[in-house]
Amino acid sequence: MGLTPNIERLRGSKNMFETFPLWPVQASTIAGQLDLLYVFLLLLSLVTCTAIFTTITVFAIKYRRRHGREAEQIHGSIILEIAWSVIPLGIFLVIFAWGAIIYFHERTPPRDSTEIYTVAKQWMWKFQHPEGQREINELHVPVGRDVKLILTSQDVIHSFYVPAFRIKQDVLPGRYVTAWFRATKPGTYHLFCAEYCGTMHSGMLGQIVVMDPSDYQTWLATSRTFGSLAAAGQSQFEQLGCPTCHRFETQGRGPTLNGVYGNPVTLEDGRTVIADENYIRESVLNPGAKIVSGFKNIMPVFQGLVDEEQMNELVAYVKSLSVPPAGSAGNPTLIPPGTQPQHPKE
Amino acid sequence: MSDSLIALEHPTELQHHFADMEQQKSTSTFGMWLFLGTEIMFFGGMFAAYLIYRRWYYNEFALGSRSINIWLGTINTMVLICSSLTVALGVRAAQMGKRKLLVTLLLITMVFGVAFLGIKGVEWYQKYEEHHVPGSSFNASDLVSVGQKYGVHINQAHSQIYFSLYFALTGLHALHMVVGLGIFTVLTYFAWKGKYTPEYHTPIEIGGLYWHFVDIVWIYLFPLLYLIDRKPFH
Amino acid sequence: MAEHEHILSARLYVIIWAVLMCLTVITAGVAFIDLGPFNTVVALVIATFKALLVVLIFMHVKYTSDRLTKTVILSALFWLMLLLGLSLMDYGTRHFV
Amino acid sequence: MATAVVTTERENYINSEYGIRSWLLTTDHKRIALLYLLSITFFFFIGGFFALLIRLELLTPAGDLVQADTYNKLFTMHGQIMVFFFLIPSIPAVLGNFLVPMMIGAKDLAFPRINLLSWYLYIFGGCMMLHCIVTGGVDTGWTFYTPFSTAFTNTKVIEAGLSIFIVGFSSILTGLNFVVSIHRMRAPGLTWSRLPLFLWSIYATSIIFLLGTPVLAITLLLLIFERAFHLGIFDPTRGGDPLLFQHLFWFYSHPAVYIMILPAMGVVSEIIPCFSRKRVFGYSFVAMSSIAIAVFGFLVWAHHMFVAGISLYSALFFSILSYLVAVPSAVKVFNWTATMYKGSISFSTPMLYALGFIGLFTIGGLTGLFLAALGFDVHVTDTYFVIAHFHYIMVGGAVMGYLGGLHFWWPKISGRMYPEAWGRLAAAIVFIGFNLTFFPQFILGYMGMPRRYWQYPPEFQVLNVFSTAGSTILAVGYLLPMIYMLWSLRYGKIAGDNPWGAAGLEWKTASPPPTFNFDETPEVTWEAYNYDEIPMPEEVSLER
Repeated sequence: MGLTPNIERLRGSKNMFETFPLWPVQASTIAGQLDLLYVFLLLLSLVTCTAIFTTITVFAIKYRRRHGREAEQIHGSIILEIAWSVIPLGIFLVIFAWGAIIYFHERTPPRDSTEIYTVAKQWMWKFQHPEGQREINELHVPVGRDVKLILTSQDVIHSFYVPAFRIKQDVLPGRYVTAWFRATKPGTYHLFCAEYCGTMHSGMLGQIVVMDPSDYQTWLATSRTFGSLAAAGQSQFEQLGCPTCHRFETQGRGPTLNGVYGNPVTLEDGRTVIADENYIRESVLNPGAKIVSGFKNIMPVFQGLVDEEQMNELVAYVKSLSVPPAGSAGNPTLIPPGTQPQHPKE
Repeated sequence: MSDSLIALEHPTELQHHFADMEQQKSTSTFGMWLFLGTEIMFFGGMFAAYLIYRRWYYNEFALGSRSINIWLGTINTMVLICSSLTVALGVRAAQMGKRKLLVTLLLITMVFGVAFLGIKGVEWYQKYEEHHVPGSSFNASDLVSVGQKYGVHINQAHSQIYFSLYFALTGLHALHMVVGLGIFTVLTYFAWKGKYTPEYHTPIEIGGLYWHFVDIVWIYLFPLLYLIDRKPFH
Repeated sequence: MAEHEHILSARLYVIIWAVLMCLTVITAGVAFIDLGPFNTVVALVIATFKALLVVLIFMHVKYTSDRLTKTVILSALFWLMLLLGLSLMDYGTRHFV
Repeated sequence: MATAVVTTERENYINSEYGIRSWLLTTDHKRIALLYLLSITFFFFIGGFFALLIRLELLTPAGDLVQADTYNKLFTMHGQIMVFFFLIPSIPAVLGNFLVPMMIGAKDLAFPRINLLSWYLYIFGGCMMLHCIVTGGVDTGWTFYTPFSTAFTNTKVIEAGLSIFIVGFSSILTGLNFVVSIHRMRAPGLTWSRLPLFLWSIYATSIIFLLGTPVLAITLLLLIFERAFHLGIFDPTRGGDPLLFQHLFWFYSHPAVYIMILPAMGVVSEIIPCFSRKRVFGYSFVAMSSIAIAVFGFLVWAHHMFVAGISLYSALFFSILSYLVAVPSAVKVFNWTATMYKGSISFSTPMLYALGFIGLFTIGGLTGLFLAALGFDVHVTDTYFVIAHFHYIMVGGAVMGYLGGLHFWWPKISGRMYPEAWGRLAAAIVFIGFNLTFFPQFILGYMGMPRRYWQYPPEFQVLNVFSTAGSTILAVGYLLPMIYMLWSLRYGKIAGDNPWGAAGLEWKTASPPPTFNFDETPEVTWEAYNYDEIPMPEEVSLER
């Protein structure tokens, strides 16, 4: 089942305590923050445990049963009760806030991240780089760049977990979720599936190869590409006949897709939604779910006609039609939508 | 201590571990109320699913709701309310020790219960004929075309979710009715035997509580499943 | 036992029954009138009112001296609200940020 | 012959009737408790056997002992059996059944026949689960996550789900019986403020049984329908939401953790005052913290779903609530410790278990704080950190409490004393074996080893070897009590009515108690834990 090679590969990973490590490698910006919280929690626990266990031990020895000594009946103390409810609560709230801040950081990818589409399936990881490189069970990323993963699953729930980055995100079928990281240290790190997903759950391993920017450029240049993801999406778009209705210079029967991504869309029933990746996805797979105001529901359902990777290409294409935010690692090769040359006749 | 001795000291209905009839009665009634509390949570899980999907797939839920027979639903609601009345009157008859009246009212209640299930069966059969029963033969293309008429898009898979919840909720409710009928058969038998007196009729009371509860569940199922969107489309 | 047991008049039961029947007709009828989003509200208010009548009169909760019964009903409803409210909270805020 | 029996042994619940029928058709809560004791012990050893196989497999990084599919079934069935067939019924159904009527001074539970019915439901569900295991088992993980369980696995999900559905009704009925009995059947004078803390915790547990279990039941029913008819309720390809399943599942299954730990806390609250000869410090706070845990326990379920794709806002909400539920647990630990202050402490076996409980529960609780911290949870959820954490609570907490309680009330149940030296030895072995098994798993988890892994990268091996070694020690620790307790049934010293000099109504009747518990209904005129008024038995007072 191709497992042994995976294990073999993992053996090659470089680690400080190759045989008996006690601390995971820190290889992302979040890892340091998280380890700090961990150290704080460990010290806190150590102090608490020492305090409680010492007290119990001291009591156990000092008040052990002896002849001629009776227990002293004490009913309780309101002050103590309040103290040991309120003080822990205060400490708990500090931990909550600290954890929440890190979580907020983890859940909000920086605006100009490189976007890598990831499809999980039983039992492998498939990656699509914006520049068109595709990888299986291996992801090459440069040091120091924000990488946003747009993840979806083809079958069951998986979970994208890179311990060295301290990130984990369940990958759900039928919708996109995101995760992000900025690698800080070149090296090869484990990628685990952390949500049980069937027979070869423990074989659903990959590795993240973090490279110096120059090495990364070399890697980009030498690895096979199929044209940029958005360009692939464009040809999908045309093959599926989408331009028939979604026109660019004139209004077609469907809404124009220029500048749709990331902006609010007014729906038929008056609601407004932000056109994010999930909205685009839903609009392709089940167009009737959210009809744009002023349009009829005439688009065919593409559920089952495009697979996850094609879907990703289409999303990447539609996203490329919006003016990319400043500094984005967008796709310079893409033809600006206004100048689309050809439209197949109706 | 021999059992016969206890029996001499105690009323026959009093179980050995209770001090008196009062304690026995309040215990049983409280037990039934607690059980009804758990029943609320039992239906609650499905209500949660219902609320979420109704919000997501409003059109499918609306058209699904239109496709079930509101007349049968309304009549059934009335049938259940009538049965609740007869149960309430039955408990009253038991309180007053009117044995014949009690038996009659219990029997009428059961007739209403059976009628409810019969009407429910007709309704389900209609759904079966329309291929609206979830599963491999599910087909909501009729709803899709109705939707087209009103300019509403219907996703058949989402319609199936509506009908799944419809059948799960009404099916579970019907199951409770069947259990209720079973309980009432036993109650009627003992009532006929003259077991219940003004002093001892707790089983009638707690059986009644159960029946009313099943009625209340239906009182909510009726608007939630049948009345989502009956107003004319513009 | 029997002395502190309320025996309600048959008349009251019949009146409540009549009210319930009328409410059923009303709720079915109102569904055909377009009230916008208030159709659901009206339907649920009527249903709650009907349920209250059944609980208070038919199930004798209004006349019971036992606070425990009311506590059980209220806590079950409270827990139901927890289940519905907290899980819907996730669905309601998924598209934020 | 009859006279001979009478002169040597009082009539009690064990010898009042003989024959299989008198046991299988009994409505005596004490006999039903023994039926439960036998059946859950059986399931405990099955679940434990699976655990040992799991640990053996993990001795080496490569999956070389069993096939991947077999391994997946092992951890699934280990979880399902331990959670639903051992931990949840353990203290409530065995000790609760035995003690609740006696502690409230009643002849039996409110509904004795329903009590028997709930045992039969348990057995029916249990047999179904066994049948499921023998004919192929199930490999979804005990959590049954969709869509894997509904659309992908080809193992026996429906049968396993049904068996848990049925066992669920067993626990609903048990909880119902307890709540009604505690409300309606208390002896004269036994006010709520005089209730033993064990009853408070059983009461709190029963609330969870009553309000949580039905939700699990309906969720499993929907799961079964979904799998059988592909309804789409939890299936994303048909418009369903797999997260809805998780919400409904955890609505019960998180509070279920409190079902396991609360009764153990109750046991500890009985043992510590008894062996310190003292009133519980802050009685009302310990009592109320049980209720608070039961209520708050329902508000935190989505902390199992921080990386599952729930909204950021609900994650924040559930995280802060998770800290709130930690406060009453902390209060309990502090109060137990304070109870020992200026006491007269003896280290009998139950006390050793209780002290072990406090230690392990403290560690389990503190690591729970780690997990409730959102950002931290992202890294360690679904890793061995979580495994270690919940085993510290469920095994270090609940099982220690269960064993402590079993030893504490064994003289009452059987009328005989277990051998004290063996008892202490077993307690020590359990404590050491437990820590060796599960402490390394915290480190493994932070290192990043995911749970439910059949094979793993070799750098995790050393810690896994420690863990496996510990598990064999733990197994010995669990086997010992079974052996010496069986031994004591015949050869143990005859226990008096109150060998510990303990407070509480259950100690005021004979050991073993008569069928109706008390010869006459007791009247309570004292507060709970009135240890200053109870003379210490001579042999206990000499013991150190």
